[in-house]
Amino acid sequence: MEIIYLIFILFLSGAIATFLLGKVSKRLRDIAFITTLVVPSVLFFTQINIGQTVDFSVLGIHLSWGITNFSYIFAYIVLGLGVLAGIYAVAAMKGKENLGFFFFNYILSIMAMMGILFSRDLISFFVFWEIMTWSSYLMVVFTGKDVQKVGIKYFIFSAIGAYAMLMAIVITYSLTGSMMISNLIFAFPDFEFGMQILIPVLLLIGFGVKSAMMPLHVWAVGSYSHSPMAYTAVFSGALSKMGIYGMIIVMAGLVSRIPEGYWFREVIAWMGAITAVGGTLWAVAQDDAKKMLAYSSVAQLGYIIIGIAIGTPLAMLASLFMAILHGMFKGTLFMAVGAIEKQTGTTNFTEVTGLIRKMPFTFLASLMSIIALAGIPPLGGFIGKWMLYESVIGSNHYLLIIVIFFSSTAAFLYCYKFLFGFFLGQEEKEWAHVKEAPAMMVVPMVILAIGTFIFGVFPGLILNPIDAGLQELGYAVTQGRYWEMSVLFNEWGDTVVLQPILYTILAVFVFFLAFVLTKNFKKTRYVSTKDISSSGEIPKEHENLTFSRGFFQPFLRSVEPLMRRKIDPYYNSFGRGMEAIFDFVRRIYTGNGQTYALYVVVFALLLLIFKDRLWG
Amino acid sequence: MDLLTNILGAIATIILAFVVGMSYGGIVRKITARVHNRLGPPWYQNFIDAYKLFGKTTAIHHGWMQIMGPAFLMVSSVVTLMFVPVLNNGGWFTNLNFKGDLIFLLYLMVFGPLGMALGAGQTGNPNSAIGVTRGLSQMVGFEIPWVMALVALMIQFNTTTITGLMDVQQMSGTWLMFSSPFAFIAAVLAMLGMFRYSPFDIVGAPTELASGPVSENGGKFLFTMMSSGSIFSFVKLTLYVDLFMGGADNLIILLIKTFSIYMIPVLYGIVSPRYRTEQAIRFFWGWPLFFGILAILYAAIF
Amino acid sequence: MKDIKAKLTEKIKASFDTVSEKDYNGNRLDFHVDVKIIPQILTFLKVNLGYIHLSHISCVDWLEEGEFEIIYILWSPVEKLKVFVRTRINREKPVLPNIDMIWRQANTYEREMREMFGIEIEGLEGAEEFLLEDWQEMPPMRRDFQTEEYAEKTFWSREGREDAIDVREEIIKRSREEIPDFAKKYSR
Amino acid sequence: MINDKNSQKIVDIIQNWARKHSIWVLAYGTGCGAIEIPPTMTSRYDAERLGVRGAATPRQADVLLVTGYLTTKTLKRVIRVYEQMQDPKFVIGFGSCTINGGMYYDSYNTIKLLDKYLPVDVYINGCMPRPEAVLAGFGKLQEIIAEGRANGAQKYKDNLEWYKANQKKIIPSLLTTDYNW
Repeated sequence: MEIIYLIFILFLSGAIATFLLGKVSKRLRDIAFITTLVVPSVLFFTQINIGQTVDFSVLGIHLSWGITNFSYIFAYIVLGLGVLAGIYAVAAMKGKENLGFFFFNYILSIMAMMGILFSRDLISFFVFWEIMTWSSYLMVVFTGKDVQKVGIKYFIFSAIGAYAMLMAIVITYSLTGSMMISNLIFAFPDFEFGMQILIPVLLLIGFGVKSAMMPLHVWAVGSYSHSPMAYTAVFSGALSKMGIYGMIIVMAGLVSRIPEGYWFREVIAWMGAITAVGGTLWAVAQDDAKKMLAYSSVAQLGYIIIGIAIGTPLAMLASLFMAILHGMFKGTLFMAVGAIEKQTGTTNFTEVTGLIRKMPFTFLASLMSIIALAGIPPLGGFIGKWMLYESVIGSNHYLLIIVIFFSSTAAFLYCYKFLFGFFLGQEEKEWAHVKEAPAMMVVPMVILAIGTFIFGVFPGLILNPIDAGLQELGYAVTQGRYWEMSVLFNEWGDTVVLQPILYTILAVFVFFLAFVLTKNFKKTRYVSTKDISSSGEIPKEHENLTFSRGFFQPFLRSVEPLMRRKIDPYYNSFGRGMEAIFDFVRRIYTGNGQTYALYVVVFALLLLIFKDRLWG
Repeated sequence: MDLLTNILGAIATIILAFVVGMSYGGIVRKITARVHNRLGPPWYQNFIDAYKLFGKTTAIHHGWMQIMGPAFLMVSSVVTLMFVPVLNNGGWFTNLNFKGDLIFLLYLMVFGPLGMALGAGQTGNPNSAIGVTRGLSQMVGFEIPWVMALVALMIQFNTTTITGLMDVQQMSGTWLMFSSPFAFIAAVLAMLGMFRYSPFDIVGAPTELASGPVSENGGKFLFTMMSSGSIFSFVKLTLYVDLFMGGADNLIILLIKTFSIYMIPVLYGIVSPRYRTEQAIRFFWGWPLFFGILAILYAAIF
Repeated sequence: MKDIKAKLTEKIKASFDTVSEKDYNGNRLDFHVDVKIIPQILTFLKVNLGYIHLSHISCVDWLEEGEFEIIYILWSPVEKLKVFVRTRINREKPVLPNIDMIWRQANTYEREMREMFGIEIEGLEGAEEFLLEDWQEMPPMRRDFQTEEYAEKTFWSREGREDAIDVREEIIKRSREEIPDFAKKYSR
Repeated sequence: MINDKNSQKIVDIIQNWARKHSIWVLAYGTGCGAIEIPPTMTSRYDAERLGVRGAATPRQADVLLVTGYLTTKTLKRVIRVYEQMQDPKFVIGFGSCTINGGMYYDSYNTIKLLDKYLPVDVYINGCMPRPEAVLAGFGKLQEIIAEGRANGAQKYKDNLEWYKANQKKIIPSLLTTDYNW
């Protein structure tokens, strides 16, 4: 039997087995869950060869599954994050009800993502896409608390995306007579102009919904913040990258091959830029960590979309690198929020403070992820940002670079807010009992955080497979031109050499600590955060001095004109308008037989009058 | 060059930056005093202060992040210093000049303030956190015209490295402040915020915030912050000189150029009261932004 | 002004019978009332007669008579008239009704009175210390509290000050001048 | 710190010289004396030429300047501020209120002698002392710092129980300190 089938059979049977075992024993269920995630992943990374395909036909339509260099990049995110977040989920969701269903859905969405990566034809792509949408929808409404609106929003947008995609698939089939993605790409330049615009637009609506591109991002914040945090790590880290995966195929495979593609790409790039700025500013304004990270995810996906839209080899490298790193650090951050939620019961910055000494490993993982998110060297996030900036400058997008810079500078604000809100500030008596999260939750976070560090110094480890994937999309070899194992180059040959940076930083750190601190450090001792210079006043136990409300109010007041425009009211008014239209339409059906008879007569008359026009 | 020369050169650079930065700080205090019609402290007052702070005991801390805060700041300023060319021909001060570019430098400069902000946060003093939020907000303000100026230079001369831009000036014999004047104006206006003299000293406003982020730090912590601050101001000044004033051939010229450019924020600051945070942000999104756009248009057209 | 005062007195007397008034020149009028009707008369003045502003609550220690006198000073912005509502309570067991539901700011005065004179206010919120911290002696504003003695006992004087030279006399002695008449009045 | 100048080590001499020329003052403006600080610091008297400079928080300060009378309530805060300062630290008692109670000699809530509660290195007499007197006081402090005689902090450490007993006598609710320097 083909190993590809085996993977999917294992996923499916494992999902069902987990669900059923959940009725019998919790321990067995957990073991089955992790086994189901680990075994296919090991099989995938050891047994699957790139280029190996299986072909079969269903109802006379030729289908094909197989992994390519390009989809292999995304398999790293899906399986790596899937397994780690799965291990985390077992500990994080302990004690919750209906867990068998949760695990079932979890495995199903991992399987669906792998299916999307395996699909070489549009039909199976679409089927897996729908499985992914449905399983993630069930996860969004899993907690069951005030999720109706959120769930409906996600569902409606997914449905719009799915219909758009289905339409594109039908058009493709009618034009090419084949369902293969490669055929579409091959035949695309010969389509007529309208189709050349329509198909990418329809597909981009489908993918843009998943990758939360402005103006299709409306569902993202609610869904990310309402699904269980263990799943949100996958939801934001991996599942949104499926949209990116599709977008890259559309932009690189279709749009870049037509002459009008330039303007198309400009529009997408600016939409990505607006996504980035809006997401960042709204993230700064949030007081809830889940919502903040959700908006931040939207913003980060905006950067990735910009890179894809620009489409130079360096930009593509940047986008794919950022996609992988975003999965890692945003996964870690969502996991950290989940750990804090589990230990304290809330995710609001205004309520939780001073956890650094209670949860040091969570803090460390969050710190590294935040540094990566902010794009500060020597962690991995910097590589992606650097390449993105260089590609944007190199491709002469002068104003775009300012917008990106603005949003990435503003990102420091919410980065600091995240760390300060939870971990720093006054240590409160209310949270004195809080302990570090269980090891099963901490270890995945720390592994991912260390990963961002390693990839920050040796980006070649990721850029190598990305390079292979890009070659498949028709780009030339970029190794040696844009990157080496730990050296980066831009369009003009300017370099950043990463290793000496790391060594210098470490050397100065060590020197500093040895020189300044050890000498007198034995005498230095810890005092509580109540012992601060508050004008001689001694804060009482119940007095919380932490500054956490209205954190960036002056800044938000300054950017208030930018934030005044929100897309939601437009959708709302659109929804109300549709309601009014349907209400009007409903009035036609009066329920009176006489009225219907009148309609028939009127219709017949109209037919008579316009007969000539219609058939003439 | 072998490793030993590199290390010695690096140490020489650090000492130079420390001495110059501290002396400039003292001279600024002197100048401020003279403008106030006072005698003022001697120019070496900052060295005395630093030595005294170093000699003070550091009896308490609020946790390991507070200890790491100054370390982050020191690391950031020293490592940034390594990447900024001090002299045109390099020589002893070459260090890591050719291993990073401007965008890398921009991000490296954030590393220290972020760590410092974390250290300030751990102390639990609300004033520290308020100071940090103000600083971050102001940074978003001045970063826009500053980056616009840099991008204008980059696209005008097709290079993103400092050494590349210095070579351009050497080759043409014209300083970039004359060949791309709008970028220079935008960068100088951004510099007002970068040096945090008044009216942009909203971060450590002593009367409102009790010196803001450093309010819980005394003794060796404060010494570290003070000296890295001095090194950092030297780095920024040298960066401006390298980018816009053709670099420097020897140390004397370096001192003259850096000092003259340093006087812009200082003299502007002495006579100005303090802005509120919104006012500071809006200042940078007014004329500086306009000049930044002009600079980019100038660079794109010519 | 006379008319206003007469009208006011009339109105008050109509509602409360145990009130005696005393007129002063200018815009001031005093009422001596019983402590029991304090909340009623203040409410009446505020709600019905427009004396909406409580300027002050004052307390006087009549040590010799064994009583505290509490004075509520009200002001009407319409009639431009100050009304002093005076009441006397026993000094041994001073109890006063709480009026901070009528004026919120009365709370501050009442807490101060409680601490400084030891007057118990019925149902006053805010049990914690207000102005004094860790006070264990008699309330310090009572007249039988010996301030100087307490200060000598609690706070050290500087050594070498036992002779307690009067500075003025000493200065004059040294400068060999006469004590001026105005200064004699103040010298011990 | 060492009392006798002759027995100072060379390191101590240098450090004391630096301390002498860099006095960061935390002015605890409790009483009327606070108004004398602005003229001392600004252009007329310019204390900055002596290295005197304001410090914003006790953590950074060297000198605690108690400007005027101290009620028992403020004394509690002043003690806390003093204990938050880092060694080496000095106290200047400013105005006659800190010496003998001044015009508040018979008040029920104002201390008379600061030295019983905190180790005062230098007193500045006067009600109010004019800026010249303040400068003279700083000069005296510099002098004794250079000679190594400004050992108030050491005195406080050595006689901690006595000081604490005095403080507790008038402030019973003073938190038992968790400072051990």
